Amino acid sequence: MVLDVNKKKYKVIGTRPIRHDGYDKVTGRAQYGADLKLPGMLIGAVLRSPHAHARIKNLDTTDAEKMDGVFAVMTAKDLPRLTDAERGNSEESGSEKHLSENVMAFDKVLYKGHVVAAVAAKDQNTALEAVKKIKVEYQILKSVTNVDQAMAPGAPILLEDFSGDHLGKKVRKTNIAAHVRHNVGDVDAAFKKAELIIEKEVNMQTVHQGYIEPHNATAVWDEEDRIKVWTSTQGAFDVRDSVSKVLGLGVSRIRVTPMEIGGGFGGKIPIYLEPIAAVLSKKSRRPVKAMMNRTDVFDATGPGPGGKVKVKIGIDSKGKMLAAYADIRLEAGGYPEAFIEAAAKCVFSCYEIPSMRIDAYDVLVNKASSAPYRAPASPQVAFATETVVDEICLQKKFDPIDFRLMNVATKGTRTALGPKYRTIGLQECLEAAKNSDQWKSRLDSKPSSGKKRGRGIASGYWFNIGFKSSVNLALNSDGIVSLTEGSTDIGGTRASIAMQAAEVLGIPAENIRPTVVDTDSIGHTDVTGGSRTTYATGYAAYKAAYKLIDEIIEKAALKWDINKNDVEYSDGVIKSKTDSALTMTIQEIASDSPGGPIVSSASVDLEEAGGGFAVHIVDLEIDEETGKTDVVNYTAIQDVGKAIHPSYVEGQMQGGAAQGIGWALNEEYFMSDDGVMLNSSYLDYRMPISLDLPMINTIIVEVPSEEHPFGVRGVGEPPIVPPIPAIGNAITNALGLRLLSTPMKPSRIIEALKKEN
Amino acid sequence: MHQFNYYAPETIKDAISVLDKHGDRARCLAGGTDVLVQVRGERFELDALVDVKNIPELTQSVWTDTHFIFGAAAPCYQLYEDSKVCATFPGIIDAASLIGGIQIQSRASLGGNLCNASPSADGICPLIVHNTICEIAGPKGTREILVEDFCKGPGKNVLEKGEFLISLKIPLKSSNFSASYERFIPRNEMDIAVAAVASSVEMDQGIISKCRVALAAVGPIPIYAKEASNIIIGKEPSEQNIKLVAQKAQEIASPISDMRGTIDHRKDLIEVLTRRTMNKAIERIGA
Amino acid sequence: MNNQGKVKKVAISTTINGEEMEILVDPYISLLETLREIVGITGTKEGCNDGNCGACTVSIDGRIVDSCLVLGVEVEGKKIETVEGMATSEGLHPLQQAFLEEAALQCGICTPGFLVSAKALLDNEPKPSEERIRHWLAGNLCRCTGYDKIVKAVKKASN
Amino acid sequence: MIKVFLPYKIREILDVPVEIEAEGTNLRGLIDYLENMYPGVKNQLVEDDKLRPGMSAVIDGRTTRLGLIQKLENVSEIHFLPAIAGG
Repeated sequence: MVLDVNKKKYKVIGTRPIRHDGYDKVTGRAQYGADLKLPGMLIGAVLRSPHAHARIKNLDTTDAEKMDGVFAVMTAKDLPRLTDAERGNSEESGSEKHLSENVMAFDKVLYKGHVVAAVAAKDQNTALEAVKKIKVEYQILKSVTNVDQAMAPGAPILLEDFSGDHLGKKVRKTNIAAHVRHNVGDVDAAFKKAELIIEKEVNMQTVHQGYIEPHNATAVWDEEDRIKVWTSTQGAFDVRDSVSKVLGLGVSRIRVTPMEIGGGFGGKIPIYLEPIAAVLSKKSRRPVKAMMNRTDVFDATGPGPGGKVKVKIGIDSKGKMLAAYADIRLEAGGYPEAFIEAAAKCVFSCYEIPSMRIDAYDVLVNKASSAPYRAPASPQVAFATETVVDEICLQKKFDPIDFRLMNVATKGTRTALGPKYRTIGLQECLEAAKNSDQWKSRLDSKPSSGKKRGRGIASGYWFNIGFKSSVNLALNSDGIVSLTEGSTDIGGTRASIAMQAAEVLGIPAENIRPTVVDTDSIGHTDVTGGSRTTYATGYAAYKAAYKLIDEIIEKAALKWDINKNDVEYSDGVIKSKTDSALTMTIQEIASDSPGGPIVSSASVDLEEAGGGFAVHIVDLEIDEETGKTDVVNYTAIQDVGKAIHPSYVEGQMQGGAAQGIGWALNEEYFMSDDGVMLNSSYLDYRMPISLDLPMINTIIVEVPSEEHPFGVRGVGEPPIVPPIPAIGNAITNALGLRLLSTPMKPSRIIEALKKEN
Repeated sequence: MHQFNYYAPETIKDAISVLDKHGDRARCLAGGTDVLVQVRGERFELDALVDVKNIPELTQSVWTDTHFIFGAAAPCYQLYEDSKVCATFPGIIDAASLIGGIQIQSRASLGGNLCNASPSADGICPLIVHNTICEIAGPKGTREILVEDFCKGPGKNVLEKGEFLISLKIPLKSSNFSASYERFIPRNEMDIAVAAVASSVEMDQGIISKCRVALAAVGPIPIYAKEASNIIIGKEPSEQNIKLVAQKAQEIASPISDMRGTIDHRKDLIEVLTRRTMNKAIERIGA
Repeated sequence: MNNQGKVKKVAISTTINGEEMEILVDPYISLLETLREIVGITGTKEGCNDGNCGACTVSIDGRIVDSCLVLGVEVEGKKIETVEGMATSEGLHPLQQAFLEEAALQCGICTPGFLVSAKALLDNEPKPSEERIRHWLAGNLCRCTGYDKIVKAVKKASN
Repeated sequence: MIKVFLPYKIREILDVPVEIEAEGTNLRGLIDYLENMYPGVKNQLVEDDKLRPGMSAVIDGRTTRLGLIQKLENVSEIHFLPAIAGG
C-alpha cells in the first residue's frame, strides 16, 4: 500500500520496472568479489589471533616462507608505521594509526580474530597450511568484553598510548574513548514538575550485520607503485581513501573497482583485506585474492555494538512529555567509534520534549572494531525509549498511538542536539498505523494453539546522510542513455538512480543503462550507506539529466540553425517552438549530433535528507512452556518521502524488519569468559530463516523531503529501529512482564515467567 | 586442511580393509554433513575418507518378518519418501524430516547421525525408543549392539579400528505401538536441539505395556531414560501418570549451560517435551 | 602416517548443466570449489562453507544439496544442475522471471541458491502452499529481503 | 543577530553560555565574531582554514556542506555539532 501524500504525477517514478542488473543476478553471471580470477593469481590467507587481548612478543615467519608454493609472507612491519595517536579522537573513521592496526596488529592484538600476519600461496589450501607455520609468542592479557567490565576501575586498558575525550578533557589510560553530552532546557527542573517519571535500563548484546557474502579483496601492485583493487564494498572511494592512508600512497595511485556486493548493512564500509592483498601482491609480484570464511566474518568484522542504555522520561498530568534523560554506553570494539553521536541524535527523535540531557560513552572492549550496522546505534537507544513510552502508556492507560501523537515530533520541533526539524512525516506514519488493518484487527488473545498472544508497537528514526555523489550521462546513437555512477548497488539502486534520470528525460527506465564504475572513472561518490544512495546519487542523476537536456537543446539548435531558446524538449522528442515542421527524436540528434556526442555530468554534496521515521506493529505468539516466540502478524509503516521503485522500498522495509526481529529474538555474540565468540557460525548465530517470519505488510507513507526534487528520503535504515522495542512491548502485552535485554530468547522468557510466579 | 585421499569401495570387505589400514586417520563418508565440516575445521586430520555409499547394503532398505533394516548411509529423504516407513514409524520420520533443511536431508543419514555421536543428535533418541539395533562390520566379522549402547561420549562411539556401521534394524511393532520425537529450537528449522525427547509407547487394553523415553542434549550422550520410562508401564496413560514420567525425565537430565541453552531451561524443556511426545505417541496409536 | 605429497588428483566424468565433461580434482575439495575453481562457473556462491546458508545449493540427480558439503570426487557419473543451467535458449526459467518481477532479490548473493532450491520444489510439486514454500526454503538464508518477496515470487512462478 | 549554539564540551572548556548571539555574512565571519566574544572558540571550530574534521554547522535545520564559505542570509539559528557518520 502506498499512501500518496505527494500528489505530483510522475511517468517513471513510482513504477516497478525490472532492475537493470537483475538478469545477471538471476542467471549467475553477476561477478561478485570472490568470483574474480586474474592470470597468475595467488590466494592470500591471514593468521588471526586466538586471544582476545594479548601482546605480541615474537613473530616468526621463517617456516612459512620456506614452504613450497608460498610466494609472499607479510607482517605489520610491511605497513608504514603511523604514530598519529592524537587523531584517534576523530569521530569520523578513526585515525590512520587505528585504521592500520585494525588491518594488521603491530604489537598488540585487541580481539580474537585480529590479523597478525598474512601469506600468499599458489592455492587456498597451501596458503592456509602456510599460515599455520607462522609462530607467534603471545603474552596473554586480561580481556574486557562488555561496557561494565571495560569501564570498571582497574580494567585492563586496550589502547595504552591513546587519550580519551571526556567532555573536552584529555584522559589517559581509559577505555572510555569519548564521553559526550547534549543538553536542551533545564532537565532537572523539568523532572521536578513531572507527575510521572519512568526509568528503564536495557542491555544489548553485540550483533552482526550477517551479510551472506564474506569479505574479499583482490589486488595488483604494479611496477609504478600503482595499485588496482577489486573488492566487495559499500564505498569504493572510501576503500581508496582508507587504503591510501594505510599504505601511505596518494589516492590516485589506487584504483578501486567495486565488485557486485553480497550484502553490507554498514559492515562493508571498513577495509580489512584490501591493504593486505596489495602488500602481498607487491611482495609476490602477482595478483593476490584474499577471502574470509564465515568465522572470520563473525570474529573480526562488523559487529553492531552491544551496550547499555538508560532512559528516563517525565510527563505531566495530561501525558505531555516534560523532560528526558539518557545514559548511553556502547561498545566500540578494539578501536574508537560506537556511533554515540548518532545514538544521541536518535534517542528522543520521535518526541517533542522541552528539556533533554544525554550522556553518551564510547567504550573500548576486546571485540572486533564496531562497524556501522543499519541505522547504527538507533535500535539500541530506541529499545530503551520505546520501552519507557510503552510503560507510561500501560501505567496511565494511554492508547499507545494516541500518546505518541500527543507528543509527536513535527516540523519545528527542537531535537535533543539542538536544531529544529524541517518537514518530517512521523505524525503521518502514526496516523497510518492507527488506520492499518493490523491495528484495527482484534488480537486473538487466546488462540486455539493454547499459546499467549501479544501486540506491540514502536517508532524509530534515522536521519539519512547526504554527502557527495557523481553521475555521468552519455546519449548513444540509438537514443539509449548510458549512466555511470560510483554508488555500489546493494539492493536495486542502479534502478532507482536510473529512474530519476529517466523521469527528467521523459524516457522509459529501460532506456537508461546504469553502470557502477571504478574510482578512476567517476567523481568522488560516498558510501552506499546512511540511506543516502537513492537520495544523493539520484539527485546527481537528476541534475545530470537536466544538463543532458541542455546539451540536446543546444545541439538541436545548432543542427536546425535556430536560436536555442526556440527549442523545446519533452519525453525524448525535440521540437522547434516556432516551426512545427522541425521535430526530431533523441535518436536522431544522437546519431548525428553536431560538434560531438551529447554528454553531461553532475555532482552533489548534500546535507541530510530530512530524516525518515518508521512505525512497526507486531503480533506475537508465545509458548509459555518453552519460551518460544513466533511472529504471527507484522506491519511496517514508513515515511519514505517519495518511493522511486516501490518494490525495492518495500523490500528495504521488510528486510529491515526481519533483521530487527532476529536481533530482538535470537541473535547475539555469545562470549566465553576469555573473550571468544562461541557461536561464530550461521548454525548458532541464529538469523531468521524463511519459516521464522510471516509476510511483512508494508505501508509506504510519502511526505516529501524538502531537500530533494522528488522528495526522496532515505529508506534503508529506519526499518531496523522499531522491531526490537515493538517485540519487547508485545511480549509485555502477552505475558504481563517486561524483558530488558536482547536477545529476548526463550530461556529469558521462561526465566522471567518463573520470576513472575 | 591436511589433504586426504578418497576411496569409494563397493563391498563391505574392501571398506574394512581401507579403514583398518588407516585406523583413526580414516573415516567413513556418508552424507558428509558432519565429517566434512569437522575435517575442514581441523577437529581431526584424515589420510583417507571412505565413501560407503557405493556399498549396496549401506543404502538399501529391507523389510523382513521381524525387522525393518535400512542402510546406515541411507539419506533422510529415503525414509520420509517411503510411505510404508512413514506409516509404520512416524517417530523415526519426525527426526528424518527435521534434520537440517531439504539440502541436508538429501545427504544426511540416521546412521551417520548416530556415528557422529553428538549429544544433541536428532536421529539417535528416536532409534533408541524403537529398540533399534546397530549392525557393525569389522576385521573380526560382524556384530550387533543396541543403539543406546553405541555412543560413548561427545563424538565418541564403540566402533573399533576397521569397524563401521552397516545398517540399522528396527524391530517390527504391533499396531498398538507408536512413537514421537520433538526437539526444542529457538528458530523453526536449521538449528541444533536445545533439548529433545523421543517417546515410544505400546498399549494393551488401555494400559501402557511398554514405554521408552530418550533424551538429547542433556548429557554427554543421548540418554535412554529407563527409570522414567518404567514409571508408567502397567498404568493408564493419564495426564498425571505422564506428568510423573516427565518429572522423572527432568530429574535424569543433566545438561550443561552453553551458547545453545541453560541448565534450567533445558531441564524445563525435557519435562515439557516428554509430556508432549508421550501424548503424541499415544494419540498416534489411537489414529 | 602422513599423506602429504601422496594425494593425487582424481579424474571424474560428470554432467554439468547438460554438458558431459571430464575433470581432474583434488580428492579433498568440495563440489562447490570444483564448480567454481575447476569448472569455472561461479554462479554457485559460498556463504558459510558448512551447510548453513544454502548459497551453494545445486542439484545432483534432481535432489538439492549444499555443494560445500559434497566432495567433487563424489559426483562421478552424476548429473549436476546449477543456476547457470536454468535459463534455456527459449529464455529465463519462470522462477528467474518471477524473481525479477517480484523484486525478490536485493544484493543477489543468495539468489542462485534460492532459485535452484525453488526449482527442485516446483519440479516435484507444481502448486505448493506458502507454508510448504517456506519449509522447503528453510535451508536458504537471505539477509536482505525478509523472504516475503521470495515466497511471493515462488508462488507466482507456480501459477 | 543569529542565535548560536556551541557543543557542550566547548561551552564547558571556554565557559560559554548555552545560547549566544552573533553575526556574519558567512560562516567564517560569524566564527570571527564569536572569537572576539570568546577567545579560543575559533581554534575549537576551525583547523587549516576549514571546519575541523568531525565538526559540522547546522543552519536552521540544514547541515551546511560548504563550510566556512556558507553564506548566512535570513538565518535565525546555527548549531555547531559533531559530524555524524552513517551506515
